[in-house]
Amino acid sequence: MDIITVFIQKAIGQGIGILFGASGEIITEKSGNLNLGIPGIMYMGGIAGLMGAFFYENATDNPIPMLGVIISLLAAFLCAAFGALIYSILTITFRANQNVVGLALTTFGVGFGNFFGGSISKMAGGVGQISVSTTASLYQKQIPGLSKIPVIGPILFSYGFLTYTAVIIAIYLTFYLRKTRSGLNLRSVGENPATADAAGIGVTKYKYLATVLGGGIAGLGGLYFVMEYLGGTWTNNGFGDRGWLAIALVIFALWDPSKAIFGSFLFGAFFILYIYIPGLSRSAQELFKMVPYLVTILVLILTSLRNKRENQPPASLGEPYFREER
Amino acid sequence: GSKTSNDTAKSDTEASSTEESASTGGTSSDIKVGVIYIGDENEGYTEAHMKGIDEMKEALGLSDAQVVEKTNIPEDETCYDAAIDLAEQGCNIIFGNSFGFEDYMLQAAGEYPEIQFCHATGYQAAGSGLTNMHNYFTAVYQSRYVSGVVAGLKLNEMIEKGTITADQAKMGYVGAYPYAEVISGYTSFYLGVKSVCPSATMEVQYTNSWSNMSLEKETAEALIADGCVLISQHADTTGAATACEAKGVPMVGYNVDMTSTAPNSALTSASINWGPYYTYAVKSVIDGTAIDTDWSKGYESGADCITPLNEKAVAAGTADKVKEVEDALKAGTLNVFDTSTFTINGSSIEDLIKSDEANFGKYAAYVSDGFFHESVVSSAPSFDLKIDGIKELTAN
Amino acid sequence: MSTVGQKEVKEPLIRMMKRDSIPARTAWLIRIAAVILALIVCAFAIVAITKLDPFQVYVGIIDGAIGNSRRTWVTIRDILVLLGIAIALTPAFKMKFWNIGAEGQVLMGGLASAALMIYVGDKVPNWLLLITIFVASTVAGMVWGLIPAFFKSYFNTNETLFTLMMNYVAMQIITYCIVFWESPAGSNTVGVINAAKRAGWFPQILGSTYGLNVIMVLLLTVGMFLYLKYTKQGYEISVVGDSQNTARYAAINVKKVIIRTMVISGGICGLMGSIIVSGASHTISTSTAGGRGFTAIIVAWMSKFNPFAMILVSALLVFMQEGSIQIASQYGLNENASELITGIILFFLIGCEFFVNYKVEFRKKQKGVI
Amino acid sequence: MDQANAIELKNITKRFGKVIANEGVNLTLKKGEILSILGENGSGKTTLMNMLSGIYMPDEGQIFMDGKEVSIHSPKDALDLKIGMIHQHFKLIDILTAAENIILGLPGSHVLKTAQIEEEIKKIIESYGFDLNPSQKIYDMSVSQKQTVEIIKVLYRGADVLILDEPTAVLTPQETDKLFAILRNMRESGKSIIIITHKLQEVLDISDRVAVLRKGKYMGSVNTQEATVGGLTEMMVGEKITLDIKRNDPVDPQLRLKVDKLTVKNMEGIKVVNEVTFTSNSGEILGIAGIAGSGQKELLEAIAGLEKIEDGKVIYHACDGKEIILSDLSPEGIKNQGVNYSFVPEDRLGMGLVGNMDITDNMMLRSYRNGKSIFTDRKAPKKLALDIIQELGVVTPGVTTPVRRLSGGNVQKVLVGREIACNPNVLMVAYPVRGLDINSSYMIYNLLSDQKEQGCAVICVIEDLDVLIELCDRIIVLCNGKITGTLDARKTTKEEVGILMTKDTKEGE
Ligand SMILES: Nc1ncnc2c1ncn2[C@@H]1O[C@H](COP(=O)(O)OP(=O)(O)OP(=O)(O)O)[C@@H](O)[C@H]1O
Ligand SMILES: Nc1ncnc2c1ncn2[C@@H]1O[C@H](COP(=O)(O)OP(=O)(O)OP(=O)(O)O)[C@@H](O)[C@H]1O
Ligand SMILES: [Mg+2]
Ligand SMILES: [Mg+2]
Repeated sequence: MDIITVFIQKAIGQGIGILFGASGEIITEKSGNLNLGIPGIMYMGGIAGLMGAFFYENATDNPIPMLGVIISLLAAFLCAAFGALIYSILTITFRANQNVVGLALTTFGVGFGNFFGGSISKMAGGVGQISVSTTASLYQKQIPGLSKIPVIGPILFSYGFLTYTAVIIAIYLTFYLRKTRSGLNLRSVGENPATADAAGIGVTKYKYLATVLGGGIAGLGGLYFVMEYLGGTWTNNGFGDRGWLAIALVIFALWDPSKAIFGSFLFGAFFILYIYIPGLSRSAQELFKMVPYLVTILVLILTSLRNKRENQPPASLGEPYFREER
Repeated sequence: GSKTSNDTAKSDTEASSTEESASTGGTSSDIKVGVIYIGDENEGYTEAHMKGIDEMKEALGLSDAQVVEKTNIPEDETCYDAAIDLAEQGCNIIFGNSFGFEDYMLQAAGEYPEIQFCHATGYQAAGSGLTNMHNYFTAVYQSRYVSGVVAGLKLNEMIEKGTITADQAKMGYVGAYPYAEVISGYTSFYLGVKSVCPSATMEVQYTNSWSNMSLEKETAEALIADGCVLISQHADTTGAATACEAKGVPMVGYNVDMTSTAPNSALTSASINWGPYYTYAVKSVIDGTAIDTDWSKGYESGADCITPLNEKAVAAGTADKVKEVEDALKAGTLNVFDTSTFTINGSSIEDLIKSDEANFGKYAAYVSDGFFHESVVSSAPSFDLKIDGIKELTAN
Repeated sequence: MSTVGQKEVKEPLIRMMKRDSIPARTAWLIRIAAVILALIVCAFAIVAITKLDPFQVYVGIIDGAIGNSRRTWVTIRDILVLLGIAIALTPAFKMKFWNIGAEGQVLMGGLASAALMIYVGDKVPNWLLLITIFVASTVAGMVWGLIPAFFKSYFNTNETLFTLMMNYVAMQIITYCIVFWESPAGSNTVGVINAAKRAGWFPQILGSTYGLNVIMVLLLTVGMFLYLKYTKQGYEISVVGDSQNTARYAAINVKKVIIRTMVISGGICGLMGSIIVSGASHTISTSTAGGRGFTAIIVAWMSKFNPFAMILVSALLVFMQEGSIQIASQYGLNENASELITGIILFFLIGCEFFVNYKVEFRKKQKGVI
Repeated sequence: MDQANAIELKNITKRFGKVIANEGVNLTLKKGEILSILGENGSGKTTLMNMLSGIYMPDEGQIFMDGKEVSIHSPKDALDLKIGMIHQHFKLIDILTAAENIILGLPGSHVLKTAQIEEEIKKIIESYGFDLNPSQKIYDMSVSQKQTVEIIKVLYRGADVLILDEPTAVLTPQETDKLFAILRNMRESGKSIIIITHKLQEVLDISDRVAVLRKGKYMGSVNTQEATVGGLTEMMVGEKITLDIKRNDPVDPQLRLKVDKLTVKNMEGIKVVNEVTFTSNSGEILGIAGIAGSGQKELLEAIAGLEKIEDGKVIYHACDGKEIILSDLSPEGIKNQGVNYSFVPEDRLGMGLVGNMDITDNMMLRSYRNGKSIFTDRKAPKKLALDIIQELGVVTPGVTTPVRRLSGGNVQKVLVGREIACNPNVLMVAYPVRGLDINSSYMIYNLLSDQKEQGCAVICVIEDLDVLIELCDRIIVLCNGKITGTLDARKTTKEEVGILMTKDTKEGE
């Protein structure tokens, strides 16, 4: 297979996890909540999905792939949503500082993932022994036929269903935010909760729903990584700092999920670029690994140079809302 | 200490249980052992050490309370703190399993001369002038060689079936760092392959990390895209196995059995069994005998092995051939770094040493009797030559 | 005619009101209660997950953190590092500049110290080397703070992400340098620098290896308190943090203040890098900052930017962390459990601030439905 | 009275910490009447209304609608009860269009049918004779356009009870007339309306009945026909006060400030201040007239160094005859030149004061640089804060209360008090009495007069033409950023100023 084709395919593969995180974070931020706990939440989603599939497959002799997928999807979504719920309770109801709660949640979530990852590793008989192959194979199942078409096949059709789900979610969220009534309400909550409140919008309800659902979606990113990308295993801190890049992608995409799609592919490409450039020395490779971060900085500077009103973060981002506060 | 060692170490468990009967009645009940790990049981390299410690505990009949383990210790002052803390807890012998611990352990060893400090993968004990500082490793190049044989047979099978031609027998190797340990490892693997499949070549790509699943996977995928038909690795995760399973490319792992990750692709893994050393070192303290400053044993002591062959994936007849090679290694009739089996830029190493071209003179101490004496001068691997047939993709 | 009045008249179950002020004692009681509650919840979690006796686990934590004088010193040393970074972040946060780049600023400071130790090593007397190290690491941190501040003040570039990305850039620079500094080749380890001559190491002061660390960080703490509360620059920081328009109106040069403050913030972070490298680890790696740049953000915020409260908060966090190393080794409990426990305690502590700031009333009486 | 009560408040009390904003208030609103609520700043008008609109909940007391007790826990409850409120500070979302703001929070189809919605809104716009483009973004709108959106928002929802909190504070007289016409229209269609305003003339103009609050307590109500300005003020303040503006002839006026062909462009590149030339003298009040948004704000901010100057000069003539060109300087530069001038900007909390700081710290905004020490001096500002609280009668729970918590009028007193305390040579004030009660307004007018008498050159932007003519010595009139006339305040008339304010200036271009 053409090496460029492989590169594009792998770039997309790297990007999808980030895309889930970014989509989840965008609707969270649209409600005015800056959830820096997303990196932790993604770990929670990943490990819960893996555990769900693991316990299911171990409990039956003939696991049904579909059931494994459903169980792990639910487990990942719910566990991640639970993480976001903790965040919501603390920031929305208890009006705690969002940055602190977010960072604490990230610490908690990563610890949560690694702790339980270790536990099931042990149960499975040691490192690298976790196997949920039945479930994972369905996650990794490519579109039959289409994926065999040369060039187009590998680039467009060689992914598991979560990849397409990520893209569909992103596109739908853009539609939701731009064209629907409740999307409008959500945006207004993030822009100016006092105004939204005075207009009869349930600010608290919207904030909770957006944050919890956003957390759930982000959690699918962890699940994607564990299932489709890694084929159903766990390694400590395996997801790395992708959660942070997901948050970076939000700004990169100017709070538009559909823009995040290509942004995520671009991030993915920069991530692995150095492997595909022949003849780099080790030190040069290390410099190349800076590229995703330098590019992000560059984009930040460029977008700030043309400061458009529509490109700004939700105006109330990061601030708690208390109706009686003056 | 109820954990049993895994199947791969079975032969060894038997060996040490005989030792155990010899040591009963000793002073093993007053001894306390401290261990400092870079990772924890969720990380393959440390897990292998933990298994070795468990094996030692069982062999010598130590109670849980007699072994204090510290996990996830980074390679900085925390390691020194941990070593001192273990010393103050009354440990008689302290192990550290990561290369970067060495300086801190040396520091602690200087302060606690009556306590034995044993450091895996290091090289400074001999030169430190401290009698209580020791280095240890195993002759892992042997298991890599054996795993190479398994890979070579697989290549042969592929050539026979016509999947590839003989000159397409290019392998990919996911390495961590361009470090002697890695270079020695991939060279012995390659020599193993070549011993059965002479046309094989190999490409090495480094990840610059000991353990990064995603990077290892991406690197393996790039190698496969580059035309490699078989993958092996010297990095700690199952990332490469994941990539190979998805692409249907056979692979040879490291440390742990990778068949659960790659049931159709993993052939076997080169593996180390640390049990014999831990048993030896702790028993030496109990017996009051000296510990080797540099310890490196291999197949003959059960310190090296390969994980069970994956019958679904290996070529027919592999088991027999493996047995033959293993026996030869145990008997000492087979030398992995036989200088007649490889060349460097077309010349033999002996010739290069004689011409003292490009500082080859320094290898004179290692080369004699027709082979390179790996892990003899010091326990850590020292073979860092780039031999013909292997191409490092990362430039120097 | 409208159809009002069909609704039932009902008092809500809970009502929240902002408190005007609360006696300091009550506030502390609330916080202590939160910690106790958190420990109880953790105890349940411990029993559920590990079946260990939670009480013994807590004893283990205390033993691990302050069980003997060495452990105590290690705990103090680590508290100081966390405290110092939190102190460094405070002026930036007070200015509402979301500096989450402390990690990178610390790393760059550490890198500067390591470089000097390696290259200048035994060429100059130790006191001179140390002073050079302090200056160089401060400058390195300053540069790392200055870059995002420059773009923030001139182009209003989003600093949260900018500083976050700078962390990774710093890490890559370090891995890059390690390729040249590592020994032996390919090992990716710099090892203890100047182990024999101890050039560039902090000297023993007040009978302790970490005496200088204590002095420096406590000076920084008190200094920062005075700086923010009583100096003209501190006042400018508050004004800029509250409203940039007002600051401009008050003839404050906003750009200058942003840059100056971030230079101070980054500079102190850099200095903390030298305290870590020269004063403790004597080596450099990407984990030199070890996530403390992020933890310090929690510390700074939870303390509401009060440098003295930061001492308490960082002490609590480090105490839990050191303690958990002990319980991990004592009970074979996976060390990540400590992150779970710390997380739970943090959640409770963060949550309890609500009860400090707000009054919650439950429905007093059922009112009649008319 | 045979009218039924639309709303009845019984014994309403609301506290904020130590502050009692409302205490045992009993108030009724009859069906189909326009009730005006009057009270000094901080007397609790907004708070009371916010309890009707669901922003706050009363601590004690009951609310009845059409005779039935209701409980309003949230704005949504209020909207369900068909109570609509236009808040003192607009509740609009800047980045959305008018139409989007109007339908915000309303039920309807999941997918927005924007075209259809805008059509419906256009119908309302036409039927009431507004002037608005439903697809325009709020941030592109003038204040009065924003107000229009707020009103349409209420109309679109079909409110029976309409509450307007100081709707006219930012409107021109013409706009106010238009608004009142609409309100009368609504009254005819049976709606009940509460309007809060500090302008007594408007109260007499529009309302049927006036209710008065004083220090959170209800003082009773009078029918508008029976009310007089004097009577209402006395009811509000609790004592008889005189509402006179003193104006002496300028003593020894000297040139202080010369503005020469000053031009300022806004973000879109339009000249908002266009070649403006005038002078300001010591001992004289110079008034600036013009309809809202004619460049007054930009003009003053440009002089203060807060707005980028495109072209032209601002020259300061110091008492010792030295000339300093200010137009190239930043506020910091102006300060460093030793120019002693004060500025009360339009945006009080966003520019003049730090909302989260207390009064003392806000005093320091001007004086914190004093002295050579790197440390600030807090003693003098604290004394100043206490003096201002005392002399200007600032209603605050204490010196340590953040100014954000104070009511609008009190915020303004703090700001003006501080600016005057510097003994400036030039004092610029923008809309100094916006949102202030009548008593406070006159206090401010007289403070300006005092400054003038002390030899200060005062420049002020005031909307109320009656006041402008009564207070100032000279008046310049701005229209579309250009000066359309300079008048002697003692000789001119309201009509003359009014004509200049709308004089077409396009011809010269
Ligand atoms: N992922 C993120 N998405 C959006 N904003 C983020 C994110 N992470 C951090 N932020 C930051 O959160 C901060 C809070 O934003 P806020 O609305 O207060 O405006 P501001 O950036 O302070 O800018 P200004 O000074 O121009 O008002 C911003 O500084 C923004 O940069
Ligand atoms: N959310 C709040 N928190 C604390 N205090 C408040 C709050 N809202 C109002 N107050 C206080 O309650 C009192 C009444 O304020 P309110 O805004 O109702 O006055 P007002 O009559 O509307 O004044 P103005 O004419 O200036 O608008 C003031 O002392 C004010 O400081
Ligand atoms: Mg902002
Ligand atoms: Mg009001």
